[in-house]
Amino acid sequence: MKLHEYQSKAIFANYGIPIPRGRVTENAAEARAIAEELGGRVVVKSQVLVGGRGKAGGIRLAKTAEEAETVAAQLLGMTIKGLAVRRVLVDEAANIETEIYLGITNDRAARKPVIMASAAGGVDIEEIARQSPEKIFKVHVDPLLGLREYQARDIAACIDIPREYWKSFIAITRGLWWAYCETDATLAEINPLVITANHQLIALDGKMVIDDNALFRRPAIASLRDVDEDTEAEVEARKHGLAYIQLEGQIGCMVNGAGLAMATMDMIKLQGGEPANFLDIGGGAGADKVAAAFRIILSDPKVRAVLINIFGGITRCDEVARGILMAMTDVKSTIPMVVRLAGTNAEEGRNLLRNAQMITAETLFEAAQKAVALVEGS
Amino acid sequence: MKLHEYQSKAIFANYGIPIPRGRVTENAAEARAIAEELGGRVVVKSQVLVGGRGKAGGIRLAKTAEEAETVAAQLLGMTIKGLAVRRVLVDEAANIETEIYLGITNDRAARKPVIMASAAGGVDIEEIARQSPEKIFKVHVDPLLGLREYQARDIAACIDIPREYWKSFIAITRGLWWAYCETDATLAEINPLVITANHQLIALDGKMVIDDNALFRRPAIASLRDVDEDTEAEVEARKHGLAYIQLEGQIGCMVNGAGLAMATMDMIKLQGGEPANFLDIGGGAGADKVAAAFRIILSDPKVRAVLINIFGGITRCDEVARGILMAMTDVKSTIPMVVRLAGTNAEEGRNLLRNAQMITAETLFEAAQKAVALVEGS
Amino acid sequence: MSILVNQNTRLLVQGITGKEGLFHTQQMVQYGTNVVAGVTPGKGGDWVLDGKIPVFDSTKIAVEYTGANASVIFVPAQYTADAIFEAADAGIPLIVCITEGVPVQDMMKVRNYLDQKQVRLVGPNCPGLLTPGECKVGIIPGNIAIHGEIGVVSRSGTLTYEVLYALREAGLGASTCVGIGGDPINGTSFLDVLEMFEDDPRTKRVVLIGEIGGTDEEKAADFIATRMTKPVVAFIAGQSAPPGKRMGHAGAIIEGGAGTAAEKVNALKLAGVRVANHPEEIPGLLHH
Amino acid sequence: MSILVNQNTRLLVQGITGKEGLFHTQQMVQYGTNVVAGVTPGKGGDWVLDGKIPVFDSTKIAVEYTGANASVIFVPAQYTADAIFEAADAGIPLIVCITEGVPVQDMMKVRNYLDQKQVRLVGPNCPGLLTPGECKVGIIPGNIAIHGEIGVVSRSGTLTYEVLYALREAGLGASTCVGIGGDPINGTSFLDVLEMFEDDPRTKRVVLIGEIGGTDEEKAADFIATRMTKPVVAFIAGQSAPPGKRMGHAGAIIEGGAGTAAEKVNALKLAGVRVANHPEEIPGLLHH
Repeated sequence: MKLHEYQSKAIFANYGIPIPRGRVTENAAEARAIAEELGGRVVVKSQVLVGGRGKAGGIRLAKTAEEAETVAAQLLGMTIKGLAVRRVLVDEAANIETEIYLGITNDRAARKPVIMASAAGGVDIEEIARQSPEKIFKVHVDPLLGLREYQARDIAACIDIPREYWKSFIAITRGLWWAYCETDATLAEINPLVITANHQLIALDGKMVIDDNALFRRPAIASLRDVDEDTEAEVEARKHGLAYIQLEGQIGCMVNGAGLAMATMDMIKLQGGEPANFLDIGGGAGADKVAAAFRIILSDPKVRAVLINIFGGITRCDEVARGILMAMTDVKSTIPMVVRLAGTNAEEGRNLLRNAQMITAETLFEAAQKAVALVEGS
Repeated sequence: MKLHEYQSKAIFANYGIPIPRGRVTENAAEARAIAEELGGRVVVKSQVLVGGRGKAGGIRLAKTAEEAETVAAQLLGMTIKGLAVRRVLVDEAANIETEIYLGITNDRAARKPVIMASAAGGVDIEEIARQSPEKIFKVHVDPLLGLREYQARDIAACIDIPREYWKSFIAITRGLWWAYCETDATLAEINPLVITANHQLIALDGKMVIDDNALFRRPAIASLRDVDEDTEAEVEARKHGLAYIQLEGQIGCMVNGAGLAMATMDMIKLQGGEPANFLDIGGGAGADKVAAAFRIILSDPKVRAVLINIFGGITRCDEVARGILMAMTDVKSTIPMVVRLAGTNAEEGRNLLRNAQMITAETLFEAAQKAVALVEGS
Repeated sequence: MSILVNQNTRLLVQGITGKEGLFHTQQMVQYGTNVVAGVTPGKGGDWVLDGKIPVFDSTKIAVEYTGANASVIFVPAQYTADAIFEAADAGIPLIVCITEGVPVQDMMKVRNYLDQKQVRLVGPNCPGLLTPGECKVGIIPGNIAIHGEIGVVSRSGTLTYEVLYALREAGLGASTCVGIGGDPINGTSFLDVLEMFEDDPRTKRVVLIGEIGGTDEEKAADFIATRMTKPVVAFIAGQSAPPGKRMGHAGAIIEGGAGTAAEKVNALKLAGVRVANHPEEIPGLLHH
Repeated sequence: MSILVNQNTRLLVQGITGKEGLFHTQQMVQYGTNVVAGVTPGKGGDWVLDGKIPVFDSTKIAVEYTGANASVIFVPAQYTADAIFEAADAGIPLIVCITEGVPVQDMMKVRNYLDQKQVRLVGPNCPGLLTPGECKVGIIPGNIAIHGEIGVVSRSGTLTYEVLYALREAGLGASTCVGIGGDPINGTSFLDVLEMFEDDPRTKRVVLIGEIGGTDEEKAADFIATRMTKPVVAFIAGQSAPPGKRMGHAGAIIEGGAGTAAEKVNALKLAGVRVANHPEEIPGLLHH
């Protein structure tokens, strides 16, 4: 789960990391009020869960409160990479001397958290990572020991932070580490961490991504989810614990297991079709969950055929069949369906579906072929 | 540093461990007031830093508030194993069904904390440890991982705590673990942890010992030190970072290093003398510290000779000599002294002491011999 | 011969009294797996499956009483890390974790702890192990695979069944099938399993089923190119996945341009691996 | 030959700019130890001892630049655990920690971490190592020992000097002297050092200096009885210590009746060790 800049920075502040004074708002008039409160120049920043806001014109400087209102009004009418700007953050402007990058993420190959830092922070950090990887200092943290004081110091020394800033840089690094640990983040990033003209270190921009699997134990973080950014179908899917991603094609897919779901989509493409979605009902789904999945797929108006591919393991095919039947009495749909059941309780499942109007298939190849034919024939 | 029962239990309570209602006091009238507040039967418990209070008559039941006052007055006049009772804890009395032992300490051989528990808690736990060690369940905790939930559960299962108490027992075990970690304890012990007639788990008595080396980072714990329990000389020694223990003999010792100090005492005994104290000035002691050590030794009226044995390593003999001279101008003492300096800057030290009235020795054997002779001759 | 599990496996089921745990214990017992004990804290002393399998409160005690030498974990995700620590501390040398949704920071702690011990963890978020005709540990439907000479290793769950089923339809059997799971931090990698298959006399050929994300397939390709003598056929799922979209498995994120299906297919082909266009093509490539 | 340190030792001093660190660096350099670098965070770029030894901010960088293969730690107790982690993570195979007063919970973490690594820690709260005529790492006064054939191992600091001095007075030299330190949790035990002495061709006889508390001497006695071929002479300090009184070293607590001087002396005597009544008796027992 991605957090907005203003949410990430609020978390940082809880861990003692200095952030600019400022506040988030959904309307331009309040943006003016915030700017007046702050006094002086402000930065008005669109809050959308997508990178490259600055380059897309989503971050603007305002010299006066009036200008802040004007700029905020413009931004609140914008769409950035398909996402409508619903909120802006109004922050006091900083006089930047140096831009530092500081981030923590999980290194799956090393199986440890890794802290990355660079004196060349700012918007081009990914470019620097590609072209001059030596400018990025990396240190792995032992997950059992946690961040050691010396490691934070080593980062300061290795990216040549002036000595007078070490103490405060080390405190910020520790703060970021604890923020990462105590929110179950998969990414906690300050970019840029700036040294200002009046010799302060401030986290000017921040980004956090939280491990969805850990939200159960982070209720305060889970409540930060911005459902405005999701489609209705995505919200519905999450409510039922389904992994659902809407795509551009016409063949709706309901599969158990991410790997099999991807292989099913691959097969549809191989046969000349286009999948309408990725949908993984997960392991051990019951009838309710299957029914919800079914409704979500059919809520996409592009869908002209549905391919259900279930290979029972922890999921039982009879449960899936019951879910389909439950949903069919609910959603009276004329969309044709191809069903393929195999594995645990497959026969029971097939028996249950015997009287429903469905096309069945023995293999995945055959199922995809039939689904593609349905779309082409319709 | 040992903590009193009332201090230990206050810490336990901070970690969610249930303790009896009650309060500590230094006077009998207040004991009565506390008993009135609590209502019903109370237990009046002397607070002295020594084991076996109960068997020494230092813990008494009182049925009424009047009785509480009487009993408190008696206890506050008592001396237990040489320690005057200055405070009593007045706790509500519990109806005990079962007594459990639960303790955490450092296992130096395993190099890990060890949690010990037994269903046979109470005053005879040490006897049980000797005679029926199988009745004590032990589990080591990985210091990098910390206590795992399953370990607390295993303890509950292995000492046959009835299932309905598991949840609360596990919470108490975790609380005790965190109390141990966050106070840098070397011992955190609940004995007995009782199951009461009304189905509560309560820590009836508690004991904590804190790692002296960690007090620098535990200021709140360090402030709990009960200086009333120490002699003036011990308080003075601690203030100067000296390890000092007063003993029964006549030869005061000032040595650098605990091992050498013990060997020096052993040598005095071997020569037929008795050491008046153990005193380790530690590594790298400066003149001030040495002077303080000197004053402390001479404050013991039993001392009839002083043996100074310094083998310079991190401690420099010239510094030690300067300290002795400093103290001698300060404390005009007629007690004879034998000095033996060797190692780092020994010659400079000897040169500094040349004009002082002191007996010198080449070897430890010789030094001890001369000191014993001084006592015997005096 | 086979790898990891066989008829000498004495299996413990952690979370045996839960719905999934009980159902799959039954399936495993029916398959012939020697399930010697179960653990559910608070239910010690109970028996399941008509009194055939004892339930203990503690894994340590269960191991002491039954001599279990492998464990399979069905406990909910929030308790999974603790269950793995418990099994490892009880001295169980093989732990198979079926549970999905384990927090990644938990798994980093688990993995770094296990690296100090002589313990093999398979999973989490995996279907488990199947040595057809001998032993099933986990949730792979037993009837879809027959005994044979092909080693199967997969990051996916149900996609593995698909492949085993296709193999059986083609008359091909498996020596052992290992589901390593799709999580970013797991216990056993492709590389680990390929080494075992290379050393296993029964295994003659190997099927590897990968997916987008991470670099495990690339490391496997490296091993195949330099040290593997047995032929390998592979399939990589996610060729149609749009870059940057998350496909359910945390591992299935395309990380900074690396880990795409095309790159993995390329690395495997360079290592001499036949790569199938879809799972049902695999048997044909093995016969080839 | 010798153990642990010799003329090939390239020493790093952590905490080199502190009062004790600087003084003893000077002493070590004068003795002939090859001190290649120092570390004091915030002082990187400085030089000490008339510009002879560079100071770095980071141990890792110091090792990269100077190829240090051993480290000695003089930093204050509150920073000591971090300094040991830093040295271990920088890949230094031998860490000698002089600092006393390190919290015991810190040391438990350190020791459990180091057990996973190929790192030898000597100390903390120890005087360090001396291979006379070759290399001094720590604070043992160099002039009190001469080159010879006797391996010396001790839990004590200054008592060790006493013994080395007594040996020298008797014309006896040391192969290597190892101060393992008196703390309850430390890096190297008597047993570890006895094994090294047993394998070291230069060492012909061994002196062991123990004290009350713990069971390290008992374990040493066990090794001596069963596997040691070289003669051992021992002294145990604390015979006059009143039971239950704490004698400064955390280790010097008599734990539940175990760890008394009498028990240790007894165990050593049963293992065939000659036990001295006082330190100055040791040379005579060696000559015997």
